[in-house]
Amino acid sequence: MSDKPKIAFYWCASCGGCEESIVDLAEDILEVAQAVDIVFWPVAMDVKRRDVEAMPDGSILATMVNGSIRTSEQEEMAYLLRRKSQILIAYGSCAHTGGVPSLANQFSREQILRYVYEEAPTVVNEEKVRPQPRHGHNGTAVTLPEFRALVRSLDQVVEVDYYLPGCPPTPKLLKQAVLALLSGELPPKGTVLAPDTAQCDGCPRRDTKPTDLKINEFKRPHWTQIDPNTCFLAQGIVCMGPATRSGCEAQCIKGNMPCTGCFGPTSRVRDQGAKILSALASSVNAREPEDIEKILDGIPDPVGTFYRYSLAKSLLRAKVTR
Amino acid sequence: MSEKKNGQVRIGVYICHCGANIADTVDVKAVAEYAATLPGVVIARDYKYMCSDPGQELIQQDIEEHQINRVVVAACSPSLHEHTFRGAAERAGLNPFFVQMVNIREHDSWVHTEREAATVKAKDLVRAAVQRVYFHKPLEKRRVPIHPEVLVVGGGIAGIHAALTVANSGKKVYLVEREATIGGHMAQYDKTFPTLDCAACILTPKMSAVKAHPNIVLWTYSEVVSVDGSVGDYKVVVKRKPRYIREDLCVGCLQCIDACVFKEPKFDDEFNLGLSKRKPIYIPFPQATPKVVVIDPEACIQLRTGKCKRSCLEACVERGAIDFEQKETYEEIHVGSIIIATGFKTFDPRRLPQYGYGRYPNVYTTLEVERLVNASGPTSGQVITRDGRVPKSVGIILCVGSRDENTNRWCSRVCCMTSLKLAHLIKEHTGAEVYIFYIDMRAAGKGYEEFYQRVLNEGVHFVRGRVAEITDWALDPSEEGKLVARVEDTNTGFVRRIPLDMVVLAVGLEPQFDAHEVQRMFGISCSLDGFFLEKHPKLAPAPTYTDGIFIAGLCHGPKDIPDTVMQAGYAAAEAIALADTGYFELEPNTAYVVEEECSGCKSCVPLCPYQAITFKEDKQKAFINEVLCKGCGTCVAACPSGSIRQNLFEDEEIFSEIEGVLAYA
Amino acid sequence: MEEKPVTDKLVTGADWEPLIVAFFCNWCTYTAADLAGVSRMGYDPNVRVIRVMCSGRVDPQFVLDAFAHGADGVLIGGCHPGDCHYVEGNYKTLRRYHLLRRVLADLGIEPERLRLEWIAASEGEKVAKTINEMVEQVRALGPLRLSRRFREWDAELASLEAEVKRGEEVAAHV
Amino acid sequence: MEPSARYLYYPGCSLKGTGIAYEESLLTTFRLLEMPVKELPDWNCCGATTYMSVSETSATLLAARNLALARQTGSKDLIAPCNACYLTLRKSQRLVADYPQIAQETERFLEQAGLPRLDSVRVRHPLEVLYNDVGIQRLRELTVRRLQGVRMASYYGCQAVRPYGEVDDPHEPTRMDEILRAVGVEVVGYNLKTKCCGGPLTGTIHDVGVRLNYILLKEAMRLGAQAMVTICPLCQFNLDAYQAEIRKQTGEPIDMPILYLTQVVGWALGGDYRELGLHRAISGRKLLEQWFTVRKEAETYV
Repeated sequence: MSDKPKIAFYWCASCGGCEESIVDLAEDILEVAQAVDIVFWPVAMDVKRRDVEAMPDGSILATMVNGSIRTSEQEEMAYLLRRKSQILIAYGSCAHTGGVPSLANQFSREQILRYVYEEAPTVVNEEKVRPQPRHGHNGTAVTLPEFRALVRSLDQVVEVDYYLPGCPPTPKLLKQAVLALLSGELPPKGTVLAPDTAQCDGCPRRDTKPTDLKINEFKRPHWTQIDPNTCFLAQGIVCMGPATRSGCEAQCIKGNMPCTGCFGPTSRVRDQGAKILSALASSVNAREPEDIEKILDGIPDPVGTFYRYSLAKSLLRAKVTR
Repeated sequence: MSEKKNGQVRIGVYICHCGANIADTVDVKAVAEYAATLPGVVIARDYKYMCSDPGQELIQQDIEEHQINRVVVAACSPSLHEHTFRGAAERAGLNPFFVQMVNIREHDSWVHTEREAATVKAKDLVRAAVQRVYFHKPLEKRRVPIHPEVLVVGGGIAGIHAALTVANSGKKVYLVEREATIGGHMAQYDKTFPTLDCAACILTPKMSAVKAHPNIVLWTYSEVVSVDGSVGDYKVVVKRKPRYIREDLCVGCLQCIDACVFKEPKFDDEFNLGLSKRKPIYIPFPQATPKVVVIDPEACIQLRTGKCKRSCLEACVERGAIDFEQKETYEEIHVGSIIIATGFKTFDPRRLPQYGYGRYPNVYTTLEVERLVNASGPTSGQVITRDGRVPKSVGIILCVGSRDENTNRWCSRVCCMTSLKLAHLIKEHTGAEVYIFYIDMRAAGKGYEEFYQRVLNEGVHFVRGRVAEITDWALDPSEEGKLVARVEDTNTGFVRRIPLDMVVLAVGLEPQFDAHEVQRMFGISCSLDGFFLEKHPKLAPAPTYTDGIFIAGLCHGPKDIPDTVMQAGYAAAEAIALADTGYFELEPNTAYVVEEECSGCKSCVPLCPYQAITFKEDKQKAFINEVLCKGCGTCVAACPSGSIRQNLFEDEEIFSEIEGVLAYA
Repeated sequence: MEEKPVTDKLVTGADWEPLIVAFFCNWCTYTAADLAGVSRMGYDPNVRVIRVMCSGRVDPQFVLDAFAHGADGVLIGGCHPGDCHYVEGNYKTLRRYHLLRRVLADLGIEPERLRLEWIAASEGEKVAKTINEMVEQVRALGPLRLSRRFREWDAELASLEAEVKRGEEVAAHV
Repeated sequence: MEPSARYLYYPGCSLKGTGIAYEESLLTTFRLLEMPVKELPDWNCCGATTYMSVSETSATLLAARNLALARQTGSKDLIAPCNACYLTLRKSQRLVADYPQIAQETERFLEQAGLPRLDSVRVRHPLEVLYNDVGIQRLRELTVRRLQGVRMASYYGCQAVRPYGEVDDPHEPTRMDEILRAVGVEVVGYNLKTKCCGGPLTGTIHDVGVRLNYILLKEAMRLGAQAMVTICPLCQFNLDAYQAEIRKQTGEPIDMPILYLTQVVGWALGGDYRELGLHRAISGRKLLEQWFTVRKEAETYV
């Protein structure tokens, strides 16, 4: 094996988009491959867990783990890769803040299993069979990973050194990160490898946001003819931009869709949802409780709207009584 | 943690016994012992009186000898002694904003009785403060300059006295009065208790002095309509209502009144409470100041219909002071401080139908009787009932609308003495039998009790009992044609029926009808009774919670003339002291934007009620003007990227406080 | 300061007492609480007051942080509408409060655990009444104590960590 | 279970005895208003003023049983026409609300009796139901005949407005006057609306009781009233029953009809003489017949 620095990729509870984003490096991936040895990447290479276990501790320079942690297997892999890597990077929203999978923290394990294996309209399962963690069959025990009580971000399971935010992270951020790794010029541990200002910084529509914004109504994007040049909030459409870290190059905005918050909060904020809530509610143009409520009815699912990618890392982490 | 930023943190914790006030309920020793175990705490002490000189010296010594650089004092409310302990720290060379107070008296020992629970609470609060003070930063106090001019709102005796006092110190005063003349309620009184000197005789010289004073700008028939700014520079807009008379030209000859097309006065005279009539063009009373007539637009034919002979114009043809085209005008002034002396209104006795006011013509209020006994009043001082009789028996009912769960709970303070005075005057004028129905006689004041004795000796009947009702239903012939007071005489234990020719209701005193709007406009508070709230009930009874705004007279609560004058002088002294100091020190609790963190989302800009936040187009960042910021922190809470901070209330400071009180949860 | 003080009184379910964090504005409600003290109006000792200049400073993060760290209820006290010392900070609080209650409800926290009350400087009695009422209400709702739930959730991780360690040791021997 | 009527009705003892005319006229009036009332099943004595003064707790238990029965029916409003019943029921609700000990005792009692907890039953007085639920305007519209030129004095008695003032203003009650005017009656400004009728004194210290009656009647006469209108069976009885005795004692020619408010209103709405119990009067029978017997020519249709 060469003495090029070793890099690994792994996925946990995620959609696979992060894996694709690595491929999105396009030609640059060759440059990366030139500079490093990819020692573990289940989606692309046939390397087994026991192969990783066999590597000396700390022998991998950096591992990028995407996806949130839901099962005991993912936890085990997280522990394993943590031990084998000098640097562990949470790659993408799910690993960073829980991501969309962590919206499942609004439901109990029982609710989820019941729905998926019994109640979903496409399911036929009269015996109500559910997968069990252990099952004896012909004298051998077959095991499945344990389904945990809640979804966690990577850093809620193991110590994480850096974060690459986004759903998925942009090729530009990935490339920057790899270059930094190789050059060894790394920021302090715990840093999110993206700018520490909010989306509006650099938003092409910023000029159209009034300085005296008053929200009279919240509109839903799919029911609205959206002006492609005006600030979404000025149009009454919830945009997570003000509470979301920048660095995504305003891709959604350019596609005429409001920011939904995948880059997570800035370093000064502990709870992204609470912050956008505070900013938006403050500008609601009503004084009487009834009128306020009427305007707020325009956000039918505040948790899904404000915590779309960050419920696991929010202060409350999950629905309390599930 | 932030050790680098703040150096080695060395916290001193001081638990005050406050004599027995705290120590009786909170185990102060245990709290101090506990505090000593907290991270960062170098010294924890308890002491009998932390606010005393030796107490403060204790802190100073520890700062000097033990290099304490954070101070937590668990004692009373920070509103009382925060400045004391900050001062102590400052004297020892520590930045005063490294001090954090914990309120274990008002919020703990005085409201709880269970020693264990109170001690646990004290520990929680101390721990929160220790965790919080860790993050404190050195801050500079802010100084704002004080505009030397003073606004006095209300031209009753309180406003008059305050205005004269400030003006005599050489400062310019604006005196704004809603009515057409200054004088207020005192001008309506006949004699004053207990000396019986005539109210007008002592008041009118002061009114003239106001008019003549070179430092006083007097605006009558005017109202403050908006107040902006803060201590040192209040921007005030005053609406000057049209009186349809050019004040600079009118000399008060009153010939226009004679000339009015209304030959007889036809409209209720407000000054005499409707007991006499006036014309559409009138002067409130002979000594009105300024002595300028005024036209009632509701009554004047010219102003109502535009079709009048306008004989008044002819009478004033030479001076040309009458101006039907006059419109309201607005004056904008800048003042450093404001004295509010907007007075009171009397209780409307129609709210107590059992006393028949408004139903029986011979039921009066004390204020009406003041006018009746006044030599220049509607009856030239003759006490005659509305049906034209000289009363042979008069009953004065005390506490009408006062000391009553159903109306107002407070004692109006002046009604006992007013009633004694009126009893004396009525007896003097008519020789009638006078009954005073009372619950308690309250004659506390210089010469008051002596006056009570005098009226007792004059043969006034005192019946102790709350009158149940005034009725005109006669039980027997002796009551025919009279009003009857039904009352349980609690001294004798009998229910009595006392026939009377005239009933006088000693109505209580209430906040002005628009006190709430005034309170909001000036940004001050009201107490539960609706009167304006003072900063401290004992030690600061004229300042308010809003710096640079003082209250005087009955807008603050019922009081008699001497107390009113004293409070007005006190308010004036505060205003003068403020102006002479020339500056005012503000808490450095302003908010600021960290420029490199701001994304320019503009969420904060519309939230500031003081327009302190602007959006800098060149930098595409928000900016907070520290001079305009009042430190509420609303923008800080709203900043979606956490880029606005508030001095003294940083996010980390509050989070650590929250987590401090919940450490055991 | 990373180390939390060791608990000397671990409250168990049986002797659970509601713990309420209150954010009081300096000008109205904090002053009213002082007045309640001066007037010796007794009330339940279950509340810990945190002073802010204006209820408008109460960041929804503070409320969530209090719940996350174990508060069973959160009380916000501000000036009456129209009486705000800072003109209208309390209206902003009101709006946030309404939206926050919706979020709390969706996350399974009874909205009654968060209360917003307008208490003027003169209303010491109302401070006592509100606190007692709230303590009663939270008592009826039962403990929330998310801090403890979080510890339970994290226990699931701790057990695995131990197991993984054991597994690895075994593997190392083989 | 049958659908619950909007209004339940608690007669108390009087309305089944001396005050039966009140019951008759009340039921007739509410029938004509198309607001049927249902009698509370299995009701018991209200305890009256007397029991309240012996033991507030025990008196509250008596009342609580009635209130719990009412709650069981599902009705929200319980009409108590007798002033004593009204006040006793209302007072016991207040006692339960204000005194934890009484509340506990009541709860314990109701539990033993297998009755539901007290909750949300409103105790109503017919006067205030007519005023608030029906309304002056509607009474005016529903009036089909008017009493021409008859002057009446409205009289409340002591218990309807005191101490709570929920039926009308305790110092200056006016609602009954407004109702009477609405149905076409001329009202005198009677000053003694809430003075004592003598109450039980007519049976104990008889002379004093009768003298109190006399004061009321005499003042009504002096003001030119031809009849008095009451809302309490005891007031009505006292004022009605002792006029002959007063005539004998004072020689004054008093013979004045003492009506129930529901008789006057019921008649204006079209009720007839007997169903309103007008035939049960003791005093002023001639006048009553003259006014209320329906003769075509005397009736003015509105």
